[in-house]
Amino acid sequence: MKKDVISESGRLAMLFGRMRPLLENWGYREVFLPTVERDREPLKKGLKTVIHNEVYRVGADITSQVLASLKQPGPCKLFYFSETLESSPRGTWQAGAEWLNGPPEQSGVEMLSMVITLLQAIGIHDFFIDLGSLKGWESVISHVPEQRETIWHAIHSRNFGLIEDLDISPKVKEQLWNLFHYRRREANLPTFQRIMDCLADERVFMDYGSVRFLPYYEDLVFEVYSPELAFPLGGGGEYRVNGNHGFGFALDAAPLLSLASSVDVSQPRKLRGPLQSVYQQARELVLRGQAVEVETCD
Amino acid sequence: MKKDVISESGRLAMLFGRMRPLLENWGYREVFLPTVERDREPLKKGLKTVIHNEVYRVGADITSQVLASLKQPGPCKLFYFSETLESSPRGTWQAGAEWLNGPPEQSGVEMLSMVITLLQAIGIHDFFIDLGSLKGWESVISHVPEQRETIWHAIHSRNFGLIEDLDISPKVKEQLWNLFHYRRREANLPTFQRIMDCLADERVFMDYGSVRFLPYYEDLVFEVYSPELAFPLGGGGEYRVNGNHGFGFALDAAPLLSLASSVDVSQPRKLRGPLQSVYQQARELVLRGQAVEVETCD
Amino acid sequence: MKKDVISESGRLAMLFGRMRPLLENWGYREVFLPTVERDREPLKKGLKTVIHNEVYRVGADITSQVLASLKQPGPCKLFYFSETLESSPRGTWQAGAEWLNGPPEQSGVEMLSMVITLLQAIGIHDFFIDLGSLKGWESVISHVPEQRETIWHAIHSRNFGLIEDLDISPKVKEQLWNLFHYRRREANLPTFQRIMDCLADERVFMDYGSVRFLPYYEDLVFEVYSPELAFPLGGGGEYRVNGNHGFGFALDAAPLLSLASSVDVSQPRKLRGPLQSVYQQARELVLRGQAVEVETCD
Amino acid sequence: MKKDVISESGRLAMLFGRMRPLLENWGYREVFLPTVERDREPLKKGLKTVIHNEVYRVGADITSQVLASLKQPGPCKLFYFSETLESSPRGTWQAGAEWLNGPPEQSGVEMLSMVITLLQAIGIHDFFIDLGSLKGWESVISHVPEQRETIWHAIHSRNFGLIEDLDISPKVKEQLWNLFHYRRREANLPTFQRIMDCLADERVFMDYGSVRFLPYYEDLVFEVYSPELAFPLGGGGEYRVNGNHGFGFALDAAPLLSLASSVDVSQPRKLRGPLQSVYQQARELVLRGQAVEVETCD
Amino acid sequence: MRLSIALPSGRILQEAAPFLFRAGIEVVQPEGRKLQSTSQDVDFIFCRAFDVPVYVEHGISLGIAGSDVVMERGSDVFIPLEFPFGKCRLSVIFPRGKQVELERMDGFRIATKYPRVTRQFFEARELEVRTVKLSGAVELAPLAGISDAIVDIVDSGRTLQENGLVESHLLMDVSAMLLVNRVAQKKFYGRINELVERLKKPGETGEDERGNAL
Amino acid sequence: MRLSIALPSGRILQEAAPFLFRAGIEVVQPEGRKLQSTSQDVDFIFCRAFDVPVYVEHGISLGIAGSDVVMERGSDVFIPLEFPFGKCRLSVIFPRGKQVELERMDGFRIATKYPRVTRQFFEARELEVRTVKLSGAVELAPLAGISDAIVDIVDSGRTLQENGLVESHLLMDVSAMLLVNRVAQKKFYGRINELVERLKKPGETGEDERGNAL
Amino acid sequence: MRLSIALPSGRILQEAAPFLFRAGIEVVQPEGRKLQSTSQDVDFIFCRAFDVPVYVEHGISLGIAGSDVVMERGSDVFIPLEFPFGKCRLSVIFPRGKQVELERMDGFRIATKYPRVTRQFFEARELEVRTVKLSGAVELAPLAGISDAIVDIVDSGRTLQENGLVESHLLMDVSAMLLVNRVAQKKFYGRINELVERLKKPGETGEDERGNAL
Amino acid sequence: MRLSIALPSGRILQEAAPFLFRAGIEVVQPEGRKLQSTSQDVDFIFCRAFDVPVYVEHGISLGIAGSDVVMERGSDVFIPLEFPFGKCRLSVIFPRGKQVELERMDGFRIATKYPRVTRQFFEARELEVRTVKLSGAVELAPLAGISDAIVDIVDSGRTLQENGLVESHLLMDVSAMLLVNRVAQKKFYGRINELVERLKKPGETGEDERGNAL
Repeated sequence: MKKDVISESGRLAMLFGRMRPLLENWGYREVFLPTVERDREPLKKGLKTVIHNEVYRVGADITSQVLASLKQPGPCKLFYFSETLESSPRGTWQAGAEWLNGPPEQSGVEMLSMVITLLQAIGIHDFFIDLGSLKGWESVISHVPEQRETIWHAIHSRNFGLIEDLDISPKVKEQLWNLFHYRRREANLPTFQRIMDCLADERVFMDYGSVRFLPYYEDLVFEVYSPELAFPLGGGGEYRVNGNHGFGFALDAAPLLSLASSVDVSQPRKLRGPLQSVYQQARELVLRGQAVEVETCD
Repeated sequence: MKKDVISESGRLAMLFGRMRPLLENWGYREVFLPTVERDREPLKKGLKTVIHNEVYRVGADITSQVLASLKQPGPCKLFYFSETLESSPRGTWQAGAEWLNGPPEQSGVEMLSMVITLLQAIGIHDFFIDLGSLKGWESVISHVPEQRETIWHAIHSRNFGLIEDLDISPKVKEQLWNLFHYRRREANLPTFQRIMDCLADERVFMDYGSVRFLPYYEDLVFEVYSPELAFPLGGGGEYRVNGNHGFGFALDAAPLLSLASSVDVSQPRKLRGPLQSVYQQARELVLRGQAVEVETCD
Repeated sequence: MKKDVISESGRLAMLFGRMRPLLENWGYREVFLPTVERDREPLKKGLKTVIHNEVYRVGADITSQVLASLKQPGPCKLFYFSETLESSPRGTWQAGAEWLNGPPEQSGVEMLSMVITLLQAIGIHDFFIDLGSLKGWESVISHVPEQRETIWHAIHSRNFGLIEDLDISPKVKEQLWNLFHYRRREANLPTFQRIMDCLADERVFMDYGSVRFLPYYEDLVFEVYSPELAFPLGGGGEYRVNGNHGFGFALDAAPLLSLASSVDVSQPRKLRGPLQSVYQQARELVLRGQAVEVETCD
Repeated sequence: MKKDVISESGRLAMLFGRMRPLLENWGYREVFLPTVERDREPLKKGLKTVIHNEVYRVGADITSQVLASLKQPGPCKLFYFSETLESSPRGTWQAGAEWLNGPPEQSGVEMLSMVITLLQAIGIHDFFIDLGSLKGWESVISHVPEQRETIWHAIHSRNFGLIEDLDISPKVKEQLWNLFHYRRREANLPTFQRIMDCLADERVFMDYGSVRFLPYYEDLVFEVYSPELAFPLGGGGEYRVNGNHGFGFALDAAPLLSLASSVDVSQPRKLRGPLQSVYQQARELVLRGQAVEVETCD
Repeated sequence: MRLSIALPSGRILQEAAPFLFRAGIEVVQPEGRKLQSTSQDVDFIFCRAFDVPVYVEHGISLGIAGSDVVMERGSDVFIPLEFPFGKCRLSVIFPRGKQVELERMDGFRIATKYPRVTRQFFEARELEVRTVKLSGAVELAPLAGISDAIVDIVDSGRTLQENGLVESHLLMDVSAMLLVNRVAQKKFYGRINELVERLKKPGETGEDERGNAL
Repeated sequence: MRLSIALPSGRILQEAAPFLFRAGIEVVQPEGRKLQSTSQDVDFIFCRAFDVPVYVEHGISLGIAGSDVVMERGSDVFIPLEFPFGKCRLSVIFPRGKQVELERMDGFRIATKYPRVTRQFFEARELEVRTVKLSGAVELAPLAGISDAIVDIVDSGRTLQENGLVESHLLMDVSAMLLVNRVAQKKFYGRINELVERLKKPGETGEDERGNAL
Repeated sequence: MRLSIALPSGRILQEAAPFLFRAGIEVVQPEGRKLQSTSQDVDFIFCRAFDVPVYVEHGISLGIAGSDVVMERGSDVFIPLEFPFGKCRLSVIFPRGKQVELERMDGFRIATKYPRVTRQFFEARELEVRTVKLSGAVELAPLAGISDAIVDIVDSGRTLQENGLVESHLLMDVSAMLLVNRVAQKKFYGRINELVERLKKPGETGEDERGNAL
Repeated sequence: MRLSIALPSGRILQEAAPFLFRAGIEVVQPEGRKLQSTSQDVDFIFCRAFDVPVYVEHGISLGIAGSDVVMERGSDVFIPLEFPFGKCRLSVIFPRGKQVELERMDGFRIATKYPRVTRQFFEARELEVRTVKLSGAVELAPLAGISDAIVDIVDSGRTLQENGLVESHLLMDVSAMLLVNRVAQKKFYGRINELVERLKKPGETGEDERGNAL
């Protein structure tokens, strides 16, 4: 009555197998990053361990790993399937992608297009994407810098009451109020509007409140969710590290698996014959790109 | 002047990307096993770490992980691309496959066929596969059980002199001598001969001396090597654990990369147009299975 | 408002400082065992950690450390003040002693005498010591070996009902009943009686039920407790490992500290004078064994 | 043929047992600091380990532990016997003391007096103590701040040539030359001279070059060595952390053990008699402060 | 799509119901021993106060719970509103005559229903206390001699007085809070925002607005 | 020295009182809102069922609690007696029609008041489940959609039936147990042993023995 | 494909050359300061004795090195043959009059060219020694006072005697060994096996067999 | 107390002897096969260049060794003087035509006698190379195909040229250094300081000062 790691892994393999061709078709290449990395900035998450009296992280957040390893200033498109760990031995499997040093606006359009096509490809249609703008908030908060911490706390808990109690100008309050209650299918920021126009998808909203993220995010952040689940499916955003611009997203495997449609896997060609000869044929077919299933009849 | 983890990872991605379709065509499915596993039998290798005062292994040998997690008695075909760690933070990337509970003889033919087609598919033709038989040795050693340890030490160092010095019957010595010097394109064991017949490949030898392996191996073991490299490319064998029969192999990425031919990657379709419309088109193409590369011309 | 490790440590120092002379007077010498030990039998407890991919224990149970390190077959009397860790970074400070390869009966008398004098020396008089006999139980249980596990479970939870339900002879049940309810100032075993006679202390009881201990214990085990506290003060017993007989005890610092009387520390000699000369004098006095307190008056 | 941890520990116990009364007589009390501490400033050395995904240090440098735990601003005199670890499971046993928030000058006299008396008490007379002054160097270096790093490197390797090559004023060079070659039984700094006067010990030198130490040191640092050994016996110095002044020293057990004279341990009183009665007597004697050795004659 | 609300039994429910009513939500009492009920467009879940944040985090759209419970559970939910009821304090409480200063509490044994909040409070002050987790009647613990102090809710202080206890150090001021599931906030964006606005204006009645999209 | 006894409120207390009475201990109800009472030679502590083992481990001489609670708390106490009352089962429970076999529950979300017992049960079978700790009304969790199954006490099964739930796998049979503090066992050796003996004989009355040292 | 052989300079080469000659391989001395030479079908590499196993592991087909060096380097190579030359011992050596038993060497400082073999030897006996790695002239270390003992090769014992040292405990008997690269063993299967056979028969000359496939 | 000096055999000794002579120390050649000799007030130790720092760290008063060796050994000694001889470079060396830029060397296999310095050099640039530790004749490694590059001493460059190798990246400039044991520096404070001063003035002869306290 042991747990079935193999069949659990099989569901992941099925999911990732359906996502990989799309990611490749978008022009991204898979990365296989080291399991264990010396602890350093900007690594996030991961299970800490000590080797030769130095601290390492096992299964760190992949975006942070990419940033920590990034060397060349040129553009670079990556995707990954990876288990991110965090203090417990059982981690979270994620599928994600990063476009480093692409044109910022195009990066946004492409990344969100990828998320939409990925979800569709695995049979998830009932989802929404909410875009938030860190700079949108900051442009208002910059007028009351001494209240920055309180205001961000209010934003993260969606509690406008905390702002109402602040001793700040009514105009700033009103602006914050407007952002608090801004969730529409159109954006009041030109870049965001252009991105939404390009996507032309009814499921994409501008929602200023969608802004809880990792410290390296810069402006556009987004969250993907389905009305059928209580937890988000994933999210992403743009960031800037050491002068490099980047845009990335990550989707959690667990909610995707619970929503993904089952599919007919393309059938392999069945070969039947004596062991002696049938594998000759199988080898040739496989090299030509044909899936086979061999049955011997000695 | 930092090291380029990303481009290194890219070479791995290229290699694995060329191997994956073949493994899938052979009917195997990718496994994504946990990065961190509670230390237990029969886990091998891996970087040890402690969580909640219990010992875990990071990046254990994949075959041993599969065996440790195996539950169902039914057959199961798996492949993986994985970093195996061993005491240092930098591990060995491997590609491998396992057929659990398949018909033993067919497993041998299929696994070796897979190795041959995999190597060919990545442009490696100048290689050899040497098959060894643990049972072949044991059938002789069983007559002199008290010398088992010495004889195996002699076999592993290929030093027949150690056996010559033993006080055992000349007949046993002669039999061991014959095995020591047995390396041919034909096997003196019916099963092995049938497997070699099925493979019908000039690069496959029967070599009794090819037998240094993990403790769970049962009879057939093999080593893959190229005359161009000083180190083997990989190996495998059949094993039996908790009543389950299995056959697996693993190939090291590093030597494969140094030998693999470079290939033309199939070209993506270039799309050019205003950001607004071009991504619409890209999304549709990608979902239809077409690789795209988008250039905007706003 | 930080926690005061120094003053906490000071209370431990005070306690141990009062215990040390007694332990030395009993002829025992302090041991300073390694903080970190390679994990091996019979080490118990401790915080596990990994160095060079090998498992180590930090702050293992001292008795088990002594047993693991024991080499010479000769007798040896040791005491220690040590922090025993167990899965959490904050451990338990203990004072304990071991007599290895002493005469078994005399060991019992001496160890229990030491416990009694130690407690008295720190001002604890209201305590009890209950002696249990593992062999006493085993001599009965050996008649119903197939029920050993159940019976020991019953003993450890003091639940005779579990035994009543067993299908064993009424005579064995009666004998077990008698042991369950045996707690007196005299022992029904000659060795135990002799030990109690030698101690001649009203606070020592024979109580068969006092028997939950570490796996290496052999016959006599004991528990020390005070009616003023809900938890025992410590305990000990005799053990046999690799042919060596040993007898040890450990007392927990925390309950001792909550019960110990405060004492007048002997006063140092106050020296007052110009810095130039007063330290000359101080050095001489200290070397002669006099405690000093220097005040300068430059 | 196992290693004798017990007898090794016995030599340490003997050494520390001879040092403890002196440290107590000087008015210092023993500290028992936690084996495992959460990693934080200013902890130094120690074996790193991870608990609940947080980094801890096992066996950190004791001075740094005291500083990390220090709370009260009042004065405090501590001593310790402790194993300091550093990346390997086998650490260095040290005896040391700290005077926190004492009068700086008096602290220097007292600490050095303690070192001298400690060494004498264990039979080491052929030793020297060299005092260095960090501020002495800094007062010169402050004129050429841009060369600070090079000059300190020159000081630490005792290589004046590195300074000769610098483009700095001849006067500064001359001053540095003078410090490089200053090693006398008198000091050219009033405080240092007063301390040396108070010690009035031929074995104490002012040597500006004796200055390689931990980062928290402030001015006076010293090194203790014996002409009979190639490595120093220990050292110490004054430091300032979070507004607290401190002065500490640590002596390594290993060189002390190789130099220390053997001593007659005071003899215990031998008691001989029947088990029954002899332990009664032993208990009384031990409580009165008499060391005993019991032999039974039943 | 129907909104769901998790409500605690007890006093908070009594105080919350009129607020919800004025904001257009009429709480329907469940039948018999049931713990669920249903109005035209809302499902009600009646659970323990301590469980409200858990229900909201795992999928119930809204909930009302004290800030003490929200902190103790540490649930990942939005908290758009603090109500003007459910006011009390979470405090360190000693048997009368045994109070000590916070910094001298290192090593103390503290009984509480809030071990997480308690530990965080003391850890932030670099103090290490041992917590004894109880499920209720915490004021009994020091009387029974199993703890040196307790951390518990103080309202009128009458219970403390009856048991010879005194409030000593404040951990946090407590109010009832509105909790919103992270995805529900998006699914029911307009309804929830409107509800929050109405709940903020305690004077108005919500009756005439009942037909709304709320 | 006075014996102290921790008793849970509720049904177990009703069932325990006659047993204690026949064994010579007359439970004295506390006055008003008090949670303590006193007889000639015994102090009574009235606490939550879940807290009884904690009180006994930390110093109350005796206690009566269900074996479910004893297992969940994992307290280090003696348990000399299983009572013939407080009988029920701790089981895995599913919404009707959603039962699956144990070995297929890997990854399931289980709401329970017994997270420790639940985890141990599944870990022993090498299954990994996610537990959602609730403090009460656990049967509500699957109805509200926040868990796949629950682990809870089953007595008559009526609550299950009312909520459309079915008992699926047994974790343990539950009874009321007598708990004894490890040091109290020694301090009150004779009294406690005698009490255990009397409690074992439910038929006899304890009245005529009341004057005893008990 | 050409066979390559790594040969150490010094005595082992002098002793190995005739053996190789009789087995059909004529060692060609390199020109001038070169470290490589070439015969009709074999490439020769002349390197330090300590480096032979490294060369063979990393791709040179064959090599000849002492078993002391093979153990110290721990290289992953086949070792099909022990030669009857290069005989000596690896031993613990003390200054005369300072010998102690092995088990009393815990904590000793030992100078050696073989730190790995030394550590393994003592660790297997649960002894912990400190090794001082030297690159040559190890016998000097105890004379210069920087080590308590040494672990080194002992041949005639003359060097020891000259330096006032005595051999005390044997670590291993040493011989020259034939090393074979793991892949070369397969690439040159017949040639290597034949060579091993010929090398085993020291009496025969290899001249008349030179034309062979060897 | 007698001063002791560790001197390496070979070229450095030839160059060092006149310097020492002018500074008042006449190096006495050892007799026969001995590795020690003695003058009126100095003991000489003749050891391998790589071992000089080890001897000085462990107790020999003084030593002369190249800065390459001092870095590789990482010994804890004073280094009061850099000599004007023993000049050379420690460099990365490639087979001609195979040079690559440093940042593209990640994963390269590098043969060297200096694995520690090599690793530190590449790690400081966040590059990971595999080192193959050889004990000599390192220039052979790339010719024999067992490494991609080497890190070794370059003096005239003649050896490189002869072996078809080219120097590519400098690791460090090398000179002979004077090493002083940390305790000896104190024991022989005056003598060592005076010696250092004299050694710095290469033009003067030390003969007329021989009678000094040096």
